[in-house]
Order: sequence, then C-alpha cells, then structure tokens
Amino acid sequence: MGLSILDWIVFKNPMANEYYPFGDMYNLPYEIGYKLSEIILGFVAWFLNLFVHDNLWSQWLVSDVVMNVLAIILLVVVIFGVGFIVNLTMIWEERKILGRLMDRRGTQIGPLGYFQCLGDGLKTFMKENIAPKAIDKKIYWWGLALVIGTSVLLACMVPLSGRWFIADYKVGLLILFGMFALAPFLILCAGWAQNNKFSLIGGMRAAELMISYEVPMLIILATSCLLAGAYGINDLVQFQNDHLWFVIPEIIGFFTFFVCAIAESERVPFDLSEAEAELVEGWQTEYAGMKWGLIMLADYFRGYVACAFIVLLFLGGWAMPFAGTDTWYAEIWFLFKVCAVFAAFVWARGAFPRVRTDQIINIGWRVLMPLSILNLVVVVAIKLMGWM
Amino acid sequence: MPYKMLDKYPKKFRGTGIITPMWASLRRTFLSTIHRSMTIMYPYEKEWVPDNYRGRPGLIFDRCLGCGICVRACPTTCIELVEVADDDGNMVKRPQVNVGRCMMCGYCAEYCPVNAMTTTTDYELAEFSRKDLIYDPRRLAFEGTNEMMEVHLEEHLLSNLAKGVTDQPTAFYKTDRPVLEEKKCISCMKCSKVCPVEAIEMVVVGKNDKGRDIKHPKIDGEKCVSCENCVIACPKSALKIEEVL
Amino acid sequence: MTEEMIQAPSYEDVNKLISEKFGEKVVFRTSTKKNVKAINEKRRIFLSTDRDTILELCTYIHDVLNFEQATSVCAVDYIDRVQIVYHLTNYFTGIVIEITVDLPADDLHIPSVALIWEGANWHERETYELFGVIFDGHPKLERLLTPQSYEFFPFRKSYKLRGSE
Amino acid sequence: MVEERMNTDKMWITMGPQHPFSHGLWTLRVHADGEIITDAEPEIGYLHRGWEKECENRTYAKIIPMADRLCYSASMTWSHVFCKVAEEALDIEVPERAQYLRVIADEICRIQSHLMWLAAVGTDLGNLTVFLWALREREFFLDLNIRLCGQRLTTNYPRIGGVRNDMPYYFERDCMRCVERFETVGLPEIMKLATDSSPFVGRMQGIKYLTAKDVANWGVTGPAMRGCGVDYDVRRDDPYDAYGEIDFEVPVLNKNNPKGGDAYDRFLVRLEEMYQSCEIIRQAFQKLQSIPKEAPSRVKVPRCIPAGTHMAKIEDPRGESIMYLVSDGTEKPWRLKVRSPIFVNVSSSKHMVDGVRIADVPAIMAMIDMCLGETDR
Repeated sequence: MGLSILDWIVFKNPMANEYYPFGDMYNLPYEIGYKLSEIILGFVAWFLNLFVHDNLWSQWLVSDVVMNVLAIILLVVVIFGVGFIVNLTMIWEERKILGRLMDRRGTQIGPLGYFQCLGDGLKTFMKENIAPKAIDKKIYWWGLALVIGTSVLLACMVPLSGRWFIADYKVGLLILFGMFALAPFLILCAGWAQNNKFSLIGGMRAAELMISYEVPMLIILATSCLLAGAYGINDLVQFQNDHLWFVIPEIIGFFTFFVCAIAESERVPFDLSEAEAELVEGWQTEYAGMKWGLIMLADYFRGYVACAFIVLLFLGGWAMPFAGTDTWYAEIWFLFKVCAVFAAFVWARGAFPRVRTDQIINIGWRVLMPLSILNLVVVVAIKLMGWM
Repeated sequence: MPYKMLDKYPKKFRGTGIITPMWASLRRTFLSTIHRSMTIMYPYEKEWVPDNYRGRPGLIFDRCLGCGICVRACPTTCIELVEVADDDGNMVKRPQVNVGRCMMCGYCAEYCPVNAMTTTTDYELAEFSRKDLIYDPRRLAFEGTNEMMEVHLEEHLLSNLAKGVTDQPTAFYKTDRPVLEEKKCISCMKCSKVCPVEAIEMVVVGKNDKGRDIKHPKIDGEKCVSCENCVIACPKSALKIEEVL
Repeated sequence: MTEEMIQAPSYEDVNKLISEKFGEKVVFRTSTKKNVKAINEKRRIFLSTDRDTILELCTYIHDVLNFEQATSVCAVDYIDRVQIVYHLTNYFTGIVIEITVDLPADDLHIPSVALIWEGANWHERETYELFGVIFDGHPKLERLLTPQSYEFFPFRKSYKLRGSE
Repeated sequence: MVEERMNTDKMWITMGPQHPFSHGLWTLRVHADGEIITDAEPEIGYLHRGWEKECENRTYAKIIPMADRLCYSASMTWSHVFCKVAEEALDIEVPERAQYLRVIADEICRIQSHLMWLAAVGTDLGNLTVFLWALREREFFLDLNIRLCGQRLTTNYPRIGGVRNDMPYYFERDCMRCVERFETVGLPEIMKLATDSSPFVGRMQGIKYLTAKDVANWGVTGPAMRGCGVDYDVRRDDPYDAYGEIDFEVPVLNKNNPKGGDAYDRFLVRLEEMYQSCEIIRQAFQKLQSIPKEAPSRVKVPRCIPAGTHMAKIEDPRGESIMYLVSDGTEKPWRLKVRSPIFVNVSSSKHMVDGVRIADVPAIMAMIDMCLGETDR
C-alpha cells in the first residue's frame, strides 16, 4: 500500500466482498454504503498510514469485515434516510393538496412550503413532554416504542426496486403484512395503558377496525399472490411486468384494497381510533410533546407502506411499461407511483367525513368482504382458464 | 313560495353516493391551483376595508370642542378628557382613548356633535405594552380621515313624523337644550365656566336682599351642543336637559 | 285529563276558558300599548295569579289549552317582593301567555312547573341560583351557572356591583 | 393496581370543557356502556358573565353593543331583540325603511350564522373541507356586514327607534350579487360534499329520532324543533318588523310523522332556511324600492323608558330569543331577562344523546348549533 490516497480508496466491487450479505443479488444502497465506508475507512487508514507505514490498523480498517460492517450500517442509514425524505415529501404533498382542495394555500415555509414539516417537527420538540402519573408505565412506553418502531421498520423493509431492498425474502409480502397488521394490537395496548377513557375507547376502536378490514385485505393479498404464483415481491413485480398490471384483472380488488389500505393506515375517513371530534385525540391523548410528533410521523410511514402495497400489488411496482423492471430510474418511478396513490388518499380525506364504528364494520363485512371474495373468484377463473 | 331545496332532498337520500363529493373536491383542487385560492396571505397582503369600517376611533383635533359627549356615550368608559396644548399653545381638553378597552362600537363618532370623533379603518392595534394602547389626542388623529369616516346622526322626531314631515333629520345635539329651574339657581356661575362652546351667558335678572346681582344662565340655543356639562356641574340640580321628541 | 284538549285556542277562547275555570283567582291585566304589533293582533295575554293557583293554572294551560312550551321562567326582584314571570307559548296560534306571581320577600317558595314542561327545568334552576327562589317539587334544584360554593344570590338587588358602570 | 382504579362496568366520560366537539366551554358528562350512552348530564356556567346584572347598571343605548356580544355569530339578532323590547316599552313603531333594513341585516346574519354552523358540522363529522368552504362563503356575507354597519361580527346596527345608518351606496347591488352567487354557486358546491355524499349523510341519517311532542315539551326551538315536526316560526306566527309583509316558507320536516325527525332532518331544515333567507333578502329589497331613499330610518327616542314590563321575541338563527324588560322610569333598566334558545336546547341534550353512540354525540349536538356566550350570559 502506497502513500497515495488512491491506493486506499479503490472502489472495489462490493459484490466481490467476502461477506457480501445479499448473495448474488445486486444491492444499490449497499453499494452506496460500501463506497461511503470505503471513502471513510480508506481515508482514516491512509491517514494512519502516513505516520506508521504499513501498520496493521490500516490494513484492518480496509479489510472486508470492517468494510462490510460499516457498509451495512450505512445501508440502513441510507434506506432510512430515503424513507424519511419520502415521508416528509408525502406530508408536504398532503398538506399542499389538501390546501388546494380546501381553497387555501397550504404550507408556506421554504420552497413551495417544503420545509414546513421540519419547522413543525422543531416546534413539537419544544413542547413539554408530559407523561401522566397513573399510567401503566411499561406498556405505555413499550407500546409507543413499538408502534413507532414497527412503522419505521416497515417503511425500511419496502423494496423500492429490484436493487433497493434491505433483505430479499421469498415471502416478503407476508412478512410486510404481518408487521403492518401488528399496529392495532399495539394501539390497543397503548390506549389501555394510558388510563384515560378516550384512549381506551380509541384503542378499542382500533381493534374493532382491525377485524373489519384486515380479513378482506388479506384475501386480496392472497389473491394477488395466487395470480402471480409467488409471495416474493420481486416475483410479483416481475410477473406484472411480464403479463399485465394486476389493476386490470383485479379491478374490484384494487378498489377494495384501496379502501382497506386507508383504514389500515388510520387516515380520514377511517381514523376512528383518533377521531378528534369525539375522542379528543383518541389513543394518542396522553402522548404529549415529541411522542405525539413521532406517532404522527409513524402514521405517515404507515401511509407510505399502504401506498407501496397498492403499487406493488396492483400497479406493477417499479415496472415501467415497455422498459421493464431494470431501468436506472426504477426507484424514482416507484416512489412517483407511491406519491400518486397517496394523492388519492389525500383526495379521499378531503372529500369524505369520518365514518362511524358501526358503519365501518358494516362496510367491512357487507361490502368489502363479498367484494374481495368476488375478486378471488374472478382471479381463480382467470387462472383456471389459463389467461394469465 | 315553495321550498327551494327540501323538495330536491326529501326524506330518503338519493345522492350519487361517493362520486359527487370526489368530483366536486377534485374540481375545486384544479380551480384553486389554476386561479388564486380564496385565502389572502395576511401580513403581506391585506383585506381591503371600506371607509366606513369601524376600526379604532380617530380624532380631528381642530374640530373637537372638548365637550365630553363621547366620554359619557362610551359603553366601556375607555375615553377620558385630558389637557393638551393645541396649535397655538393654549391648553384645551381633548379625548384620550384607551384602545385596550375600546370595543369599536363607534358610539363616540356617532354622538359627536361636530363630527370630530371619527371611525377609522385602522384595525392593526397590537402593541407591546398596555401603556402603548392608550392613544393620546394627537395620536388619535388618523392620516387618511375622509368624510366617509364620519358618522352622521340622523334622527327623526316622532312629532315630525306624525305631522308627515320626513325630510328634517335632526339629532339630540340640535334639539335637546338645558332648561333652568329658576328657583333653585344660586348664581354660582359654574355652568358658564364648564360650557365648552360658551353658550351660557350669565344675565342679571335682579338684585337680592344684600344688593348683589342675581345672575341666571341664559343658554344660547344656536351654540349649545347638549353636552350636559352644565347639568352635571350644577350644584343645586337647577338645570336639566329637556328632550324634544 | 278530564277536559278535552283544544289544539289551537283563539285569544277569546283562552280568556273565556281561564276566567270561567279560575274565576277571581286569576287577574287579567290589559296592556295600554297601541303600537306594538303582537298586542294589537291579540297574541299576548297577561295574567296575574298567586302561588297556590299557579300549578293548577299551568296544568290547565298545558293540558287543555295546549300551550306546549314554557318559553321562559324568570324572577324580578322588586325589593319588597319577588315576582316570578312565566311566558308560555302555543305553537298553533303563536299566543304568548304571561303569568306573574308575586312572592313575599321573606318566603320565596313556589311550586315547580318543571314536571309539566321539561323546558322550564333549567329556567327554574337558574332563577333559584340567581334569586334564591325555591321551586318546590323541582327534580334537581342545584346551582347551574355559578359555583356550588356560592352562598349568596347575585341577581338580587341587595347584591351591589362594584364600580359605577 | 390498575384494575382497582378502573371501573370496567360503565364509565362516566367527561366531554368538555376542552373537548373538540363542544363549541365553547361546556361539559357533557355521559355515562357510557362501552360506546352506548345510557345517561348524560350537561354542565354549563364556565362563561357566566352576569350579563343581565351588568345591564342593570347601564343606560339603554349602551346595552346595544353589549347585546351584540351575547353570541358571536348572531349578534345582529340579539341587538335587534333588545331594540325591539325597548321600542315596545316606549310604545313606538320604527319607520318602515328601518324595518326592512333590519330584516335584511337579520337575514344576512342568519345566513352567516348558519354557514358557521355548517362549518362546525363539517369539523364535527371529520370533513375539514366543508369547514373551509363554508367559511369561505361566510366571508362574503361578513363583507356585506362591513359595508352595511362597519364591522364583521359585532354589528351594533339596530338602534332603539331604527337603525344606525341607512344602507350605503351600491349595497343593494352588492348584496344581491352576493346572494345570487351564494344560491347558485356557493351553497350547491358545499352541498355536493354534504347532502350528496353518502358517508356524510350516513353519519346523520337515523340518528336519534325526536318526536314533535317531546321537542316542544323540552322547549327546544329553532331549526332543531322544525326538523322534528313542530311548525312554528316567530317570523311567521308572531311577525315582528317587516316580516309580516314578506312571503316566505318556513321549512318544516316530518310535520305529521309520529316518529319525529332525525339529525339529518334537522340538518336539511337549516340548509333550506339559508335559501329562504336569500329569498327574504330579495323580497325586502324589492319592497324597499317603493320607499324613497330619503325616508327616515331612525326616530329620536327619549333616554328614559316609562315604567312597566315588556317582552319581545325574535327568531334567532338558533331558535326563539326573548328579552323581558322591567323598566322603572329611569334611564337604566330595572331588570333585563334574556331567554336564550341554546340555554334551553342544551338542557334537553340530556335526552337527545340518550341511547346513541359516542360517535353520534357530535352529530347530534352540532344540530343545535351551540353558542356559549348566550347560554351562560
């Protein structure tokens, strides 16, 4: 190893790394992380090497193990960072579209009002952080942490393209959905732990909501997987690219899933568990200060995941018509689709009032459930006829 | 006269469910994107208000008589008369308004006999301390005062209306005049001292037992503005306002 | 209900029926106002009675004359006496009956009409807390607007306000 | 530990005074069995100012701006009812031009008050778009208020014996443009989100039927009463000012329906009332044209009111408002009693929310259009 810095930062092929975690799959964020870690570690190693020539520390720093560990850490940071920025964009998008819809201007700070969310976050940080005395402390804190944690984890687990993923599961959809469906349970616990009647009712409503829409949602998910013949997200997208976006054969399922997804991410018109006109702030009533801010953020993460689900299941994921799945802009294309779906979420929020608990159960079991079964029947017919 | 809407929306709901609201909101989204949205960006652009807007009270300093009608008309007692120097350096009485208590009812402008008090279009009144909210007579002057900001009191007398006269609007300061109950008068001359328009002249009506002049106030109806200062000042309640109806 | 309900009794009906039924116990007052539309068009009836008759009178007015709404119940402190004023409305004719009952200042008890008209409930509670008039038979005679700890009745004339205005 | 503190059977939930559904400071304590309400207890008094007592220390003219402050969105009708009662005491009739001007101002006030209510219904049911669109429409009428009397909300427009000023130039043109726009563009657009939207209607339909008999007995007045089948409107059945000469329809639903009306009926009645108010304004302007512009709009009244007892009633946007005046011959009233419609309507909220879900409470209470200033006085 020489004295030149270029001897230390050589930009190796990350897949040639001995400990490359993704097998034979190319991973873009890992490569970004790997290159970053190479720059960082290479620079440190070169600097040490200036003083002590050919020392072991420098050699160790640029070894495959250290490089890999730092690369994985940076991979997570990159993926989370992108997810976070997408999240902020979606908050901005919602506020802007909702503003236009309500005949007002929306956010104003920064270019096109983009920095308003940052300002609001800062403001929320400055709020007093209150935890009531008569709470069940463990569940109060763990419920909060898990709600936020699972939401963020979920958002990170959503692959943006065939090369942008955190792990490649063969049953990726199921794992994602399992994590997704965990939240109402945590909300129930958190609502109970606050020793507040509004929170309790909010938590109960979250559970009530869950049983009414999650079954049709899961049926449609299974239907899509049936159509594609796989549970893996990559396979699903590839199948849609090869044949047809599922929104066309599963048009019923698409709309049903759309409604369910709004309910799952607990947004207006299905935000029963935090219905502010009846329950103050629902299950978040006693979470003050930045706790509330993080819950809000987690809500948007879940909204992002719900939109991503719709895009993956029905709108072809990152597949571009006539260009395939391996385009250089696959991630951007995917996120664009997600934002477009989210715009529809916002649109629904602007147009409709909140529904009642009995109405959501009625809708869930009398409308969404038969529709999802109908969707299944259609898909089975398509499969049997061998059209796809 | 039939119902205009209830017939269209009878008991049973026949709307188009979810399509209409979604369409309406989408339409508005595009409209407010293409055109301006309805809101105004307040600190940078302000809503136009007509001249008859009732903002804080304003004062046309030179017109004011210092009669104190506004002080008595004010429902929140936020006006008081203070002594200030006028342009010639003489000390005169002029109203000072505590805008912190003012509720912008416009009574001072309405009852002012010479239209010296006006309403103004000034509505941005926030200050850093309560002391700053007290507007002295000079500060009360408003730059853009015009005729529209004066409130003209135009009352009609019921007796006139009964006679069929409808084109003679008047006001209390044109008709109501103090009258003297001569027995009670002690010739103290307090009334003539407090009169802001010097409408009271003390006239000798005779001599008393000790040979001093008995002076009774004589009120000049042309000058009088019915401010009641003499009525309040009279130690023996000899004067009272006679209302013309 | 012994007598049959008249849904929309006219001004003359009300006057006649009440004077027939109650005789001297109810005093009719007449208004001398000439320019008030409602009085000219005979939509106001002014009665005075005493507190022994009021419950019977109100029951009769509600059950037979179909005055469905107790528009307001209020008290006026005349220092030597307290007057309770009832306004009762018939929805079919728009006639308003005004009943006044004088109570001696040292014995402020009057039967409650809250069981006849549910709407009079809070009016009576309010009158109780502001004037100290006790409505016998009221389902829940508690303070409504002022704190429970108040021991005085703020709307009486003996309760002076501070300041001139 | 936690089990000891929590009663898992039924619970009292205190909705208010800082609850988003309560428009103002009041408390509705509900006894809930899960989500079903079995009992309720309204509590008011957080805003009690002793208004009536304060009036006893004020001259009659000074009470008018105070009456404006009884209710922020119906200030015109409150000062109107005070002027009515003082005029009754003086036994005078206001000039005809003033009567029509009062009618116009009253109806502008009614429309903007109802739009405020529509906005509140929007937030209560969780649709913020209705809120902002209704406020947008309301702004036009508040601008009319500025043109007419100089202020947006606290109008201070009627005077004992007339009105403050005659209408300004081009007011009729502006007002008719505004009304026409409201009828053809403004309100239909909001109604597309409200009456045309099945989720919105679904929140109100079938919620708490109230029968006409009950409603009359509870003393509920205003649109809430007319939606349940009681056919009574002070403007028509006990006409004051120029209302007797104007031809308009009082919206009443479920007139002969023994079941009574639900929240949706009460909702529709108010919407129709806005249309009728537009019609009243139009007719009032037509009638005004026959009265010369120079005609008196205010008469001079004495400062002292002769002794006696007087009562005036008016149809407020929220119901029937009454003032009962006892004058003693001086320039200050001896006693001024205010019968606020919401005061009585709130007292019946105990019965109104009985047996419904917690989610329905905002929908039901929104239909009586709370305003706490006049409730607590």
